[in-house]
Amino acid sequence: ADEVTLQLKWVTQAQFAGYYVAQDQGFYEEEDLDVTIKPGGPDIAPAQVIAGGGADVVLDWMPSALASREKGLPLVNIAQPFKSSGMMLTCWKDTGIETPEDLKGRTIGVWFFGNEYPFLSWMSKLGIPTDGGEEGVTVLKQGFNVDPLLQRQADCISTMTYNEYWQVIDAGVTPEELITFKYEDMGVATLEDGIYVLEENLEDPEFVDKMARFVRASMKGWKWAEENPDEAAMIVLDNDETGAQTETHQKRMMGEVAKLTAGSNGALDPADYERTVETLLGGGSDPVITKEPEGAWTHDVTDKALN
Amino acid sequence: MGTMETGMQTDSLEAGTEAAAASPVVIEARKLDLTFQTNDGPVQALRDVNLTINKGDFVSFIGPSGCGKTTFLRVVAALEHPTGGAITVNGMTPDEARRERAYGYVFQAAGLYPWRTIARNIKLPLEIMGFSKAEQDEHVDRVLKLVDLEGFGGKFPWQLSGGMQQRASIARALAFDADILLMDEPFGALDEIVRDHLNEQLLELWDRTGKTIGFVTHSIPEAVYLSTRIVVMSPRPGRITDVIESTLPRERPLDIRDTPEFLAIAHRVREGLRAGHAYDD
Amino acid sequence: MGTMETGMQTDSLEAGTEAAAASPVVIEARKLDLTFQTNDGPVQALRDVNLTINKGDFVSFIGPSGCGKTTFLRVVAALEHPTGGAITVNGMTPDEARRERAYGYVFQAAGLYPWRTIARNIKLPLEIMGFSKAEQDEHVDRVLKLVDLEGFGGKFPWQLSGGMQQRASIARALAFDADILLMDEPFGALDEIVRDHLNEQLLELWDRTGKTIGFVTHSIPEAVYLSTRIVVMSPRPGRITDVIESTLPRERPLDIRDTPEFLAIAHRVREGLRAGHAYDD
Amino acid sequence: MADVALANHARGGAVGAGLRRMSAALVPVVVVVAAIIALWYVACVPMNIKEALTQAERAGAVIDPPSAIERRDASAIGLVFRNSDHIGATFGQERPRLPAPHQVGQELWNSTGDMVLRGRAFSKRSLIYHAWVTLSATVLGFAIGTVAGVALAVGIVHSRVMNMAVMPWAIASQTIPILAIAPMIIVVLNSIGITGLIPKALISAYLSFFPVTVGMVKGLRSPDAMQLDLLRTYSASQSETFWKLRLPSSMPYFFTSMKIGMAAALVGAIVGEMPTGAVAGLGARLLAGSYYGQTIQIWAALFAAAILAAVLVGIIGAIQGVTLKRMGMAR
Amino acid sequence: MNYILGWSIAFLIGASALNVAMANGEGRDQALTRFVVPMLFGASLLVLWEGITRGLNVPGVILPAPSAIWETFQANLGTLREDFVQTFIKGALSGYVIGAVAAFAVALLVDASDFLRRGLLPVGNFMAALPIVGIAPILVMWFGFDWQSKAAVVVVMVFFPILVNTVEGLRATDRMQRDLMRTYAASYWQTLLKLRLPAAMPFIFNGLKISTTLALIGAIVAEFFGSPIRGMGFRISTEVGRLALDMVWAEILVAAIAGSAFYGFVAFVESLVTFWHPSQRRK
Ligand SMILES: Nc1ncnc2c1ncn2[C@@H]1O[C@H](COP(=O)(O)OP(=O)(O)OP(=O)(O)O)[C@@H](O)[C@H]1O
Ligand SMILES: Nc1ncnc2c1ncn2[C@@H]1O[C@H](COP(=O)(O)OP(=O)(O)OP(=O)(O)O)[C@@H](O)[C@H]1O
Ligand SMILES: Cc1ncc(C[n+]2csc(CCO)c2C)c(N)n1
Ligand SMILES: [Mg+2]
Ligand SMILES: [Mg+2]
Repeated sequence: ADEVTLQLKWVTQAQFAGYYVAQDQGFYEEEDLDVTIKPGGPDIAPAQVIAGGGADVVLDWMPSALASREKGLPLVNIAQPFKSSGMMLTCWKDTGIETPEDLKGRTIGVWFFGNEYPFLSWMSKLGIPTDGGEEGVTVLKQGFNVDPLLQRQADCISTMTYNEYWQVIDAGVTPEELITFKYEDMGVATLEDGIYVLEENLEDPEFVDKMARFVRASMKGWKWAEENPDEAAMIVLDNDETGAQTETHQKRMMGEVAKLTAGSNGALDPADYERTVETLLGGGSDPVITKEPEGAWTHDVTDKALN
Repeated sequence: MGTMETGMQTDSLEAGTEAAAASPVVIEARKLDLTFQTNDGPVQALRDVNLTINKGDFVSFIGPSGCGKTTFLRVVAALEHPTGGAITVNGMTPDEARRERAYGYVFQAAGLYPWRTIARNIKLPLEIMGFSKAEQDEHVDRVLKLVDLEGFGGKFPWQLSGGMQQRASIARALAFDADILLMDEPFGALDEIVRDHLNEQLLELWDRTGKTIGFVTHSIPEAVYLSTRIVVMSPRPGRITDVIESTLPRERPLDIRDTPEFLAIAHRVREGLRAGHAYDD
Repeated sequence: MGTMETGMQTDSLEAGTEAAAASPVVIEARKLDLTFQTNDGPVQALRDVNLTINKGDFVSFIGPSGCGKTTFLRVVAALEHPTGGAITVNGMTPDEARRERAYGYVFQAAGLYPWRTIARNIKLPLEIMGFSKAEQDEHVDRVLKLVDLEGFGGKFPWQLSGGMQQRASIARALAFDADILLMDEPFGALDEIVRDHLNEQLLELWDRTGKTIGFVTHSIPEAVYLSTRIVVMSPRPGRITDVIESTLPRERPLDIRDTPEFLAIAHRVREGLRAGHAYDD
Repeated sequence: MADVALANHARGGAVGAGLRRMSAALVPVVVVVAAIIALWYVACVPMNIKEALTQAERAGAVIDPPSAIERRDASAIGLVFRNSDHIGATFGQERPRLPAPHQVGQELWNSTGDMVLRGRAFSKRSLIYHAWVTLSATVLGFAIGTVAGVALAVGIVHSRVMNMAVMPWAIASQTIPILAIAPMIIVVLNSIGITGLIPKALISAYLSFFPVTVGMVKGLRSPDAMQLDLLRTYSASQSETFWKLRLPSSMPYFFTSMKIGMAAALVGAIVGEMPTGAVAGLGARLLAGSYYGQTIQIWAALFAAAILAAVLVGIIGAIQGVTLKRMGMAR
Repeated sequence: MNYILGWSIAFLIGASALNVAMANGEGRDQALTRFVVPMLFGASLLVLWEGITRGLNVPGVILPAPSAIWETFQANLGTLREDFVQTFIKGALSGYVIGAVAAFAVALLVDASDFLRRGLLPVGNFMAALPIVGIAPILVMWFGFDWQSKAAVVVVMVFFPILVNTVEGLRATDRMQRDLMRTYAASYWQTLLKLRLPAAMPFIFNGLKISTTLALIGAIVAEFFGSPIRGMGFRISTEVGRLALDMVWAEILVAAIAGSAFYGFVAFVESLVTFWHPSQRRK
């Protein structure tokens, strides 16, 4: 069997159900693949891992993948299982925030580590400076959890529809107390959780073939997970080494993730790509990427895999 | 042997008391006992110690290691509290006398504080006792001269030889006018010549000031040379086995040590010492 | 004064050399100089030292602190290298003699290794010199008996009194048969009685084995009691000011110390010492 | 007569002495721990009051002041006094700012003792399993760090160049925030094919070598001039000097620095676990707890780590006791 | 073999040989030698690093070359200064001072009561074993995102080393020194000021020196768990995510310089205050 090492972007959770399912259900095996799934973590940069040879293929968000590309690490998107973005801003309603304009003068928790680009682009589009003051927003580097919101250290924090939002709810907060701004709705959605490889490897037909099989099996996993969300969540749970995840949370997450993967057959929609690039290029004074990337994606693999 | 010793002790003691009945009693110990509790059982450091020291006496304590010489001096200075018997210093308890600042204590090692210059080391007791700045300087000058250390006040202890350090520590004990000087092997670490020199100076000082001095030493000639009375002690339990009155005149040139009288006393001390010495070590 | 000293030195030295011309020369120092470079300038620890020591001599070195006694012993043992002059030991350089393992050195403090039992401390030189296990045990038994420490081989140093430790350290120096025994104030830390006892034993050992002994001490009686020759030294720069031949018989009971002959020698040593003693320290 | 009484007293003392010494050591610790726990409970009230009030408000209670926004800027102590009937709720929250001692104790028990009783000591939810994972990296890293530290110390003591050139950089190396670059180290090591336990162990080795080096340099230099001279009079070689003098006399320093090194190795292992993908181990557990805001779980993992450190240091202490005693250096 | 790498190895060997010669040569005790030898060693390590990254074409996103790091350092002085102020001056220094003062006060308290000492020290040792990485998220939750929480982490980190060393130092006087004070009937405060504090200084400085590196590391790591958008820890973690490894190493360079300078400063003050201690006297 061909060996493939996959580096995830975050800890083991239903966000990555498709891959665990493919593993568990033997879809990889069917494709004659021996896949190793490496969980990520708060300080794991998948791009760095693949550059260091620690993985053959990584999951990453497109903004940070494109930024890496500009830094001289030629990552190429070969498939895009996540059709829509799950990122949003969650705020306390009682602070009086109703529209994005009300964010002025507020304190907002943002994920950094390459995940800050969509937020910065959004703010720049709104014309709100991010260096504090009455007219701007005070940005905090949000940690790993939703405490800043619960402790009211921030008025808004970044959340994913499938994860942190529900942690807020689990902490006893009612949805009525909150107001959310989904990046999809704000028109600044960027592509998340794509499958990336190093450009040079794509010159090798064998590698492309291997990736085709990988993407095919992974997508099969995703579709299986969408249809059997509860079983998929349990599979994820079985693979969680930390023992910290809970069943309810993972099942709910699987349900939410399924909504994001729903529209994708695995092939990147060039329109989504264009929109992402446009958002990022509009990043104001300190844009994520300075010029239109070239060769940042390919259909070679998905064409092979899906036809 | 035990009974003989006891007899001797009592005799000499009474003799001592009577002989010097003229000058007032400064230190009076009666049936002093001191037992240390250690983890391998109690150690009797002092047992049934009776001793009277009069004003102006120069009393040496001699005896093998562990016989309680240091302990006795420490009891006098209220650094240790007896477990039995009674002791008075100037008619008070040692603790009261300590609070009256009746003692100058010279320890076996110089024990100067390395972060203070010699002058500031000597000032230390003066600062604590609340002397004025001017007084402090005056006292320091006086005692530095006394111990031949003029010009070294600004040096740090480690910049001085062992002998100079020892002299500085004596100066420190002399800086405030304590009536009673307690010296625990002050010259132990010095070579014979320096020692002789300091012995001479100490005698002179004693003669001049009329202080009462308690002096611990391991050297028989030193004890004989300096003292008006020599207390011989013996260990396990620590007790007094002999008290020898010196018949030497108050005026003592160094070569008095070659006189038959001196040698006779030294011989008696050596005998007393040997009797109390156990060869089990 | 300076010239007088120098004259004295040369005289006595030559006398010494001639007197013992019969036995072979063991240590021969000629115009020995040793200067230490320190951060406040050079220190002349030895200057123009001439000395001949014959086989079987018991030579004591006496003198005030810092006069170079230790330094001289260390030069003999090749622990220090002279900056001028020449020294031979058994006709070789000290370094060669060291490699031949010609010395037993006893330091001022016992210096036993605390992690080794007494027996294993004594074995230390034997291990290094490659004696067989059986030989080691035999030697240890022999020297333990020699210093009266039978049955203490299994104890650790700190389980022994100071005097016993000192004896163990002497045993260690005796364990391999070095011709030359160098002892640097070996009894400095002991009380007079224990010291007397060890002095007696050392004399006996020397008498029995005919070793050559270099011995540093601060005590005049000790030097006189033990030695066939007494070297008086003086500091700044460190030099020999007097070499005194002992007229005492080889057989010396302890009370020889009260004889006029003994006192006469002691007096001469004291005078020599005093002459060389500078009161500026 | 008096002697008999004294002897009896002494014997009675010997029996009682052991007990007395033990209780003398224990009583102050117990009192201090009790005081800390009491303070801890008291601190829980102001720390957790805001959340307690928010929850009570959601449940329909009337709170003073009524809105969370106003309470955000109010002083916690003031809130406690104004809403004293809600104090009880500060000791039983699910995500407290400061969990009460019994909550931490409960969690510790649930994830250790209780797991053992149910035969799942090595399940993923058991702290014993995570402690075990951390332990293996710690011990390996500690071993590497100790060997490297001792080797470096031997080099420094025996070579002037090493002493001059390496020592300043050894100090500087500790000012690099290794914790901050741990993730990069793991990636770099990955890229040259080193994965699994080793990267974690290397990070803990990096933290533990320094105290060992410093301690051992001190220890190997602790023989005084006389002890060294003694061997010179025997014409002992450098290696004989090392084995017979320097090494034995460095033992007390060796153990002391190993204790510090062990504690550092544990921190290193935990740090190394956080970015390795948070798979398993106390570090992963801390992170997971932090990620899901499970404060009680964090505290339990923290205490588990401290207990693990105490046990490891205790083991070294025990070995030290036995070794030094056999070497005759313990008194 | 690759010639760039070859040259750098040759440089390392040459420099080492020169070092050996200097360290064993005539002027081995001169201040200049003491300075040049470690510098040369450090420089040869840098050259080797440069040689490896260039010679083996190590990607900059894995390990940038020292020359690249230096360029980035110079180009971003403004950012680096801002981060330095945030993390070192505000976080580390203030935490260090608060922690030291608190530890010192508690040490006096503990020292005054034997009971407290025997009770608090074992507990203190246990607490000192808590890995700060675990405490950091809690303290960020308690003290907010700005430098206060970083200072709090630093306080926790430096507290125990200083406490333990100070308590030990206050007990470091020998019996004779204390008895001397008793013969003068000196009061507690007189004894403390004139004897025990001076005698404790070498120990206290030991604790203070250990704590310098701990303080900086603590402040940096705490920023990983939440921070405003400046600070050395923030920059390191953010720039890793952006693969700007040269910037990461520039921050590490700042940390190493600041840490060494901090250590050096405390060591210098120590040499002034404890000039009398044998370990300081030899030089
Ligand atoms: N603090 C103490 N605790 C327990 N035992 C003690 C203490 N101080 C002294 N001793 C014991 O009391 C006895 C007498 O000791 P002391 O120091 O008075 O002897 P010394 O005559 O001064 O001896 P040396 O000549 O060696 O100084 C010894 O056996 C000693 O071990
Ligand atoms: N390693 C050294 N470096 C510098 N100076 C030294 C050294 N060793 C000894 N000295 C100096 O050399 C002189 C002679 O010292 P030495 O130790 O030989 O004296 P000593 O006669 O043995 O004195 P003591 O009776 O105090 O032992 C002294 O002034 C001493 O300070
Ligand atoms: C420190 C840190 N914070 C946020 C992210 C962003 N992120 C990537 S995947 C994912 C899913 C969470 O449910 C999130 C939040 C990160 N990578 N590292
Ligand atoms: Mg004594
Ligand atoms: Mg000497």
